[in-house]
Amino acid sequence: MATARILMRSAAGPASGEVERARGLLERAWDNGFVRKTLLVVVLALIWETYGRLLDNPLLFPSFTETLAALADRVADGSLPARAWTSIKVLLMGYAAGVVLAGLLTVLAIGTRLGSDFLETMTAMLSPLPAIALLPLALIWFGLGNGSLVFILIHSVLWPVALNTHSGFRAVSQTLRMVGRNYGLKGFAYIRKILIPAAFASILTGLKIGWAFAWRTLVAAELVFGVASGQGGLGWFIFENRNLLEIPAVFAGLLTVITIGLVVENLIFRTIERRTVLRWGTQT
Amino acid sequence: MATARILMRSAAGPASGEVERARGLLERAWDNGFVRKTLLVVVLALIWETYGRLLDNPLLFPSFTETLAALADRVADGSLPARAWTSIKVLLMGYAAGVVLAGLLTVLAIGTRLGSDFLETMTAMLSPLPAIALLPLALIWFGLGNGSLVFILIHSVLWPVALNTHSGFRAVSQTLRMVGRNYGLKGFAYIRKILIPAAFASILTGLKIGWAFAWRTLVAAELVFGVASGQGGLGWFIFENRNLLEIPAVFAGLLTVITIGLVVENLIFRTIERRTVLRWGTQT
Amino acid sequence: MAAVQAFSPAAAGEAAPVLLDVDGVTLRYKTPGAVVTATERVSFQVGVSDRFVLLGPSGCGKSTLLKAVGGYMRPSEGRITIKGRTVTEPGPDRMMVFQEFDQLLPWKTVLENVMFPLLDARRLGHREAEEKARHYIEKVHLTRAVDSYPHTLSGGMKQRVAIARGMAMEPDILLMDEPFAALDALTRRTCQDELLQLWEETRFTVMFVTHSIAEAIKIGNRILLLSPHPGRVKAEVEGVDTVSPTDGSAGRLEKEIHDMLFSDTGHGA
Amino acid sequence: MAAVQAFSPAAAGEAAPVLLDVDGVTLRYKTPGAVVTATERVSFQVGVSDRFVLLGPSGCGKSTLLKAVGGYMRPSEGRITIKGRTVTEPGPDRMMVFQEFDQLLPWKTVLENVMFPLLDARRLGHREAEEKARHYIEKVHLTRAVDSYPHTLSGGMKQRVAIARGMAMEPDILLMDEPFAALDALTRRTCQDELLQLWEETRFTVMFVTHSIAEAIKIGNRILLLSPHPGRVKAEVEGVDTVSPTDGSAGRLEKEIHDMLFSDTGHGA
Amino acid sequence: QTKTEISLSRQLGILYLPTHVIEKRKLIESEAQKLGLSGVTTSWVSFSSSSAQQDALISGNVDIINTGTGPLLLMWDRTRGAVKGIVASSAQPNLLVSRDPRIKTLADFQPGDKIAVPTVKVSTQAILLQMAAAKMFGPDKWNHFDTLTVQMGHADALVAMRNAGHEIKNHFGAPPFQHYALKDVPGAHVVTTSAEIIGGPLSQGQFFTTTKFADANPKIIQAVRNAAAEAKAFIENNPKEAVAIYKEVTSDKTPAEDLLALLAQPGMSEWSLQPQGTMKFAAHLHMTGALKTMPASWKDYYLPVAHDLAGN
Ligand SMILES: Nc1ncnc2c1ncn2[C@@H]1O[C@H](COP(=O)(O)OP(=O)(O)OP(=O)(O)O)[C@@H](O)[C@H]1O
Ligand SMILES: Nc1ncnc2c1ncn2[C@@H]1O[C@H](COP(=O)(O)OP(=O)(O)OP(=O)(O)O)[C@@H](O)[C@H]1O
Ligand SMILES: [Mg+2]
Ligand SMILES: [Mg+2]
Repeated sequence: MATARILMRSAAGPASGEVERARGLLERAWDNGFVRKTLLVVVLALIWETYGRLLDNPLLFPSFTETLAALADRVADGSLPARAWTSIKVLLMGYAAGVVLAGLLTVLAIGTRLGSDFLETMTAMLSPLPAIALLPLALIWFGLGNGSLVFILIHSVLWPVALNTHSGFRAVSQTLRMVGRNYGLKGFAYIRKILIPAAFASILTGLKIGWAFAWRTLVAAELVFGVASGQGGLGWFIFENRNLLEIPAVFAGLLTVITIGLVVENLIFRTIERRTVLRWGTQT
Repeated sequence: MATARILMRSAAGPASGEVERARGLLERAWDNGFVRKTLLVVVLALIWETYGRLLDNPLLFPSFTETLAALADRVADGSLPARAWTSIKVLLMGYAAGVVLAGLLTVLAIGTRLGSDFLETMTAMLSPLPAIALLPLALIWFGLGNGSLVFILIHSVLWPVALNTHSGFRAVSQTLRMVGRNYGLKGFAYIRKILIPAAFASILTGLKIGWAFAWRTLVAAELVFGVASGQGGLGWFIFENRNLLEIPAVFAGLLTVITIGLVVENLIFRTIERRTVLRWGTQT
Repeated sequence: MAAVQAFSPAAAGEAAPVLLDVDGVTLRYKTPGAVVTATERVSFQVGVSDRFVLLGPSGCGKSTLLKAVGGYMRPSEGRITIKGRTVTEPGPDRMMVFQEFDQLLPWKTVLENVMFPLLDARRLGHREAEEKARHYIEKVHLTRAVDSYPHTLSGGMKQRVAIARGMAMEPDILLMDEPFAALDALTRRTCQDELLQLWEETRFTVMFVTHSIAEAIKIGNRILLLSPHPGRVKAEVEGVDTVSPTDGSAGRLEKEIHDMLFSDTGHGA
Repeated sequence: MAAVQAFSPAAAGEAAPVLLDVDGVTLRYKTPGAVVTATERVSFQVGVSDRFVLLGPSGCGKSTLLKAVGGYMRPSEGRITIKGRTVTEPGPDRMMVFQEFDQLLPWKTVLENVMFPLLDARRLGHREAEEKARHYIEKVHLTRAVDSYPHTLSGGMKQRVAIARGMAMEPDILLMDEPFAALDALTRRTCQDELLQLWEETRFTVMFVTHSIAEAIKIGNRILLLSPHPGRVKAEVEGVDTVSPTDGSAGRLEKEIHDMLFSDTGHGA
Repeated sequence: QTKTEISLSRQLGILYLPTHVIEKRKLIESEAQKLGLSGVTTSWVSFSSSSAQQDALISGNVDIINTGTGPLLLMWDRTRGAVKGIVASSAQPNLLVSRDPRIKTLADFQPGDKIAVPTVKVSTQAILLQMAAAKMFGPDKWNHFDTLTVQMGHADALVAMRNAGHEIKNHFGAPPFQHYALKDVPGAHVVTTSAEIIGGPLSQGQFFTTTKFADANPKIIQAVRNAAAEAKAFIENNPKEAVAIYKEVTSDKTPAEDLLALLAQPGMSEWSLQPQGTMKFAAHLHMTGALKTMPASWKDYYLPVAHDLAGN
């Protein structure tokens, strides 16, 4: 064979429809993230119940059913929803303010070298300070009441969100930066249209951490800080019941926090994730 | 001109040495991050001093110099260093344990779908819970003493580190993953040799946040929790002095936390950053 | 046959009015370890409506030069001016098609990627922008992928989106860094033709980096040959548009340039 | 002149023992919106020591096919077997040179990048690995950048590191996805020659994606032509290594393939 | 099983002076020795709040805790009698101090006035206010003052009192903070006291433990009672040394003479062993529903070891 030969291939027949392997109902249900997670939660609840019963010390650690009963009680008399709502209102205020401030600080940090030094130094200095350390200042500046709570919430949301956002911005690829500046984008427009979407996965992580820590702080702050007047929020609910040794009610309060956490994660953060980073392929 | 012409260019003369623009000492000092940050810290201290003096209420908010004096006092009598050391020991234990656990959870989450569900669900559920909620469990499991403190520290380190690590892993580019698997890397080797370095910027952010929150939690926990025996750590120091109305000493304790934060950020985290992500160009 | 001449500044003067003047430009990268000189004392001028091609070995500093013209880097020596004004920052008057595959915004579909600078930098209305975007997307044969996100495209498809984006902007100066390198022969030819046709229509100025001598001759009217690392100007080819692929003059020029490059011993190693 | 024949399975039988068997393979991507079929019922066989070239328009599924052979994707239809065993996962026996520029590990220098798989997958000693790595880095003319981190390299330099890494592994099968696309004519020729020389020495099997017909003829002994999206096998060229660039037979084959591709009307739009 | 290593909780403060004396002078150890139980050791764990002490007791991490009447009653109630008091150790008064010239008596409080208490609704001070309200406005108005209360730690509240501009002008505190406020806040005066509301002293610190521990360690319980008695005697006879012990344990820098002067204030040397005012407290808590069972007598929630005392 001394010459090259071109062998034509007749086109294959029309492709058949995709050969979906037959899969059982169970297997398909298992593929559904929601089903898997629900199962997981059920298993955790079972473990709680079992452990609670074995321990048999309802003053320390009530079983899941005792907690549920207390929860039903407090939901029925309206106290728990009202408390939760009070907390959520303050929480949202503090969270929003913290996120906005984090945004401002990061914008500053991205824009100027001094801003970046400032963010890094402030984060390193302030973020290890416990909320209680800020109490005297909060009291001077905002007096008793929601103002101070919001201030303390900001303290716990600001730093993780700012750190994650800043680190995300710094990890945006050189090429994307150049593309953005090629379009003549500068300052805030550049950040909004290039850096934020490009660093979105990182920002989202920051928002999740900020959210969690806002809850922690709120519950703890209401405890140290109490309530100015009125009825107080979930943290107060937990604290009050703790002091009254109504431990199942304490756990009902905690269960409320857990439930809200699950709902927010799965309804809000998951949805955002699905519509952004997962769709864009910037996260798998 | 109907034809193309090739015009030879004689090579340019040897390049002169780089024309370094003459720059003032000040300007060069300003270029040094350390100088800038030191200046920043000095300015912040000045603001503190001024505000403290204007406020003129050392019981609420002592000035910087008053705080320094108290600090010098407590350092001289050895109490503050001893307290700080007690805290740092517990902190490091809790931090290390939290980071290791976060690593394990993330490894699980990367390896299997159920692990990933587990991590997400657990994070969403547990991370908003305040440390105080875990107190009863900590007491049952670990009793009074450092065991419980470590447990609570783990709770505040684990979730942010795991979230950031997981999100960092998920953002590793498809190509790098394929390269890693091409080398036959699997399981832990794959994570260690590919995912961890590729997601290092994100992991580092998680470690920073975890560090900060470990401090916060430690101080707050010692406060709620008390001390088993011996003298307690920085948190107890702060609480004790607060009750004794030794406010400058309280601030000296806080200043210690701030200083440790600055040192860790600038000596440890910065150095790691300089040797890794900055050198690799994965962060700017 | 192309005439090989010694360079004389007068000979360059016959071109169109000077738009871009690169004068004795040295470009350096500072890395933690060392300073890398990418190009050394490079000088050339690009006239209005020139199709100026940079040709040179890998790593000789072509992309770096393009980035400097784009305004992303400051020369450590020399000056870059456009219409007499020193280049200080990037801008949409100099649309850039980068060499990298990750130059598309991952959070925008193909259509949105092409539309984005039209809306944002050229301030077109939404309908007009979409029309224009679809037009150029069709030109690079990506109509079927118009609503896909970049991560679902093949390498060549990504580059075609970037080409469409650059062309749709119809900028004064188009800076293209090996835009067709990832394309197969056929697609490449279509894209080359589209580029030339667009040039016929709007007579923009284009600076074009390529590795293919044939492509340089097809696209350019002037070619700058760079020496290996660090890049210096080795020769300049003028009147490239006077050669024709049909009478063999293009082939001869290609061979000449080829020989010139290949005879060189100083390959950047 | 190449003979155009109707395909008959018997004609393929004369090649070396079959190493890789791709049998009726359909590859699909599932995206949230839709299912994209990249290749449809593609069949071919690669023999031991074949230099098998995939040629086809942008977006026709060449990279996807390579990834499937590499073990990164499961076919939705058909089967891929190597030495009779179905491909289920990636492994260092099939070293891959990807099309993307970001395939180097950013946290390793050029030398470390080339050494890493030698140490890790081939389990060489440190000295031996370093020696081998330096050898291949020299072959792709990157000695001066041996201690640089990838982000300080030009596009072409990055690809050359990946090529050196692939070649240094001296694998049974080398899968190369447009490895030379970002290289200038001269560097490209050097790299092609190095690849062929390595093949002479170790007779590994190589699957090679390229856009250049000339390169396909230079590198391959067999060429598979794919039709536009979704990719199907259009033709197969055998005995490519029998043509020679000096007697003009290579040029004729190139023109034939060229005409065949360009005559096609179904360009993937 | 009998234990020889006993762990006890302590809170730091002048209220808990007997515990500090017992700790430093190793009174439990010596009293146990006298009862024929040798080798007893004690370890003292610091807590910042009573709820942490409760958790520690329930989880078995400490054997005996020392804190207020409210927690004792609640623990007794919730555990259905599995936690009981041993003896009381202090019953010093709580003073409601105001620096608002308008406020002379409880009746002068208007909506908008703020009273700082350590914990809203559940602290001794908050409950005292409830008891006062029930007396003044009728049993169903017991929570009349609740809306005025503001939660602040003693130290923070004192700082607020000292700040002329602060919105907190009233503090229902505890020793020594209330005495500091009276001493150096201009215009500070007493509005009411726990003694006034209860009609006598109210036990502040009392030892309590689980009945399980008590049953297993009767001698220890007896030793605790004896130690408390001895501590009372020691403080009364050697106030200077007691104060020195206090300063050592708490590292309080207040001059010793000031502390002695503080102890000389009315009601401040009330270290009796018998529970005082606890039944009134219990009755109130039962009325508000916090206590589910009303004890028939204080002896219900005190161990037999204290039953010979004249408690109420
Ligand atoms: N970010 C950087 N930091 C340091 N050095 C760099 C950087 N980018 C490029 N270089 C160096 O500058 C030189 C020129 O790079 P450049 O990208 O301009 O080459 P090029 O001519 O475009 O090559 P190619 O054809 O391979 O793309 C190279 O030697 C490279 O190592
Ligand atoms: N991750 C992905 N998700 C969905 N679709 C994809 C993905 N990657 C590739 N595709 C689609 O599969 C088809 C084939 O892609 P592939 O990368 O194999 O093309 P190619 O032949 O390598 O093209 P090129 O020469 O441009 O690199 C394309 O139509 C592309 O849109
Ligand atoms: Mg380049
Ligand atoms: Mg491809």
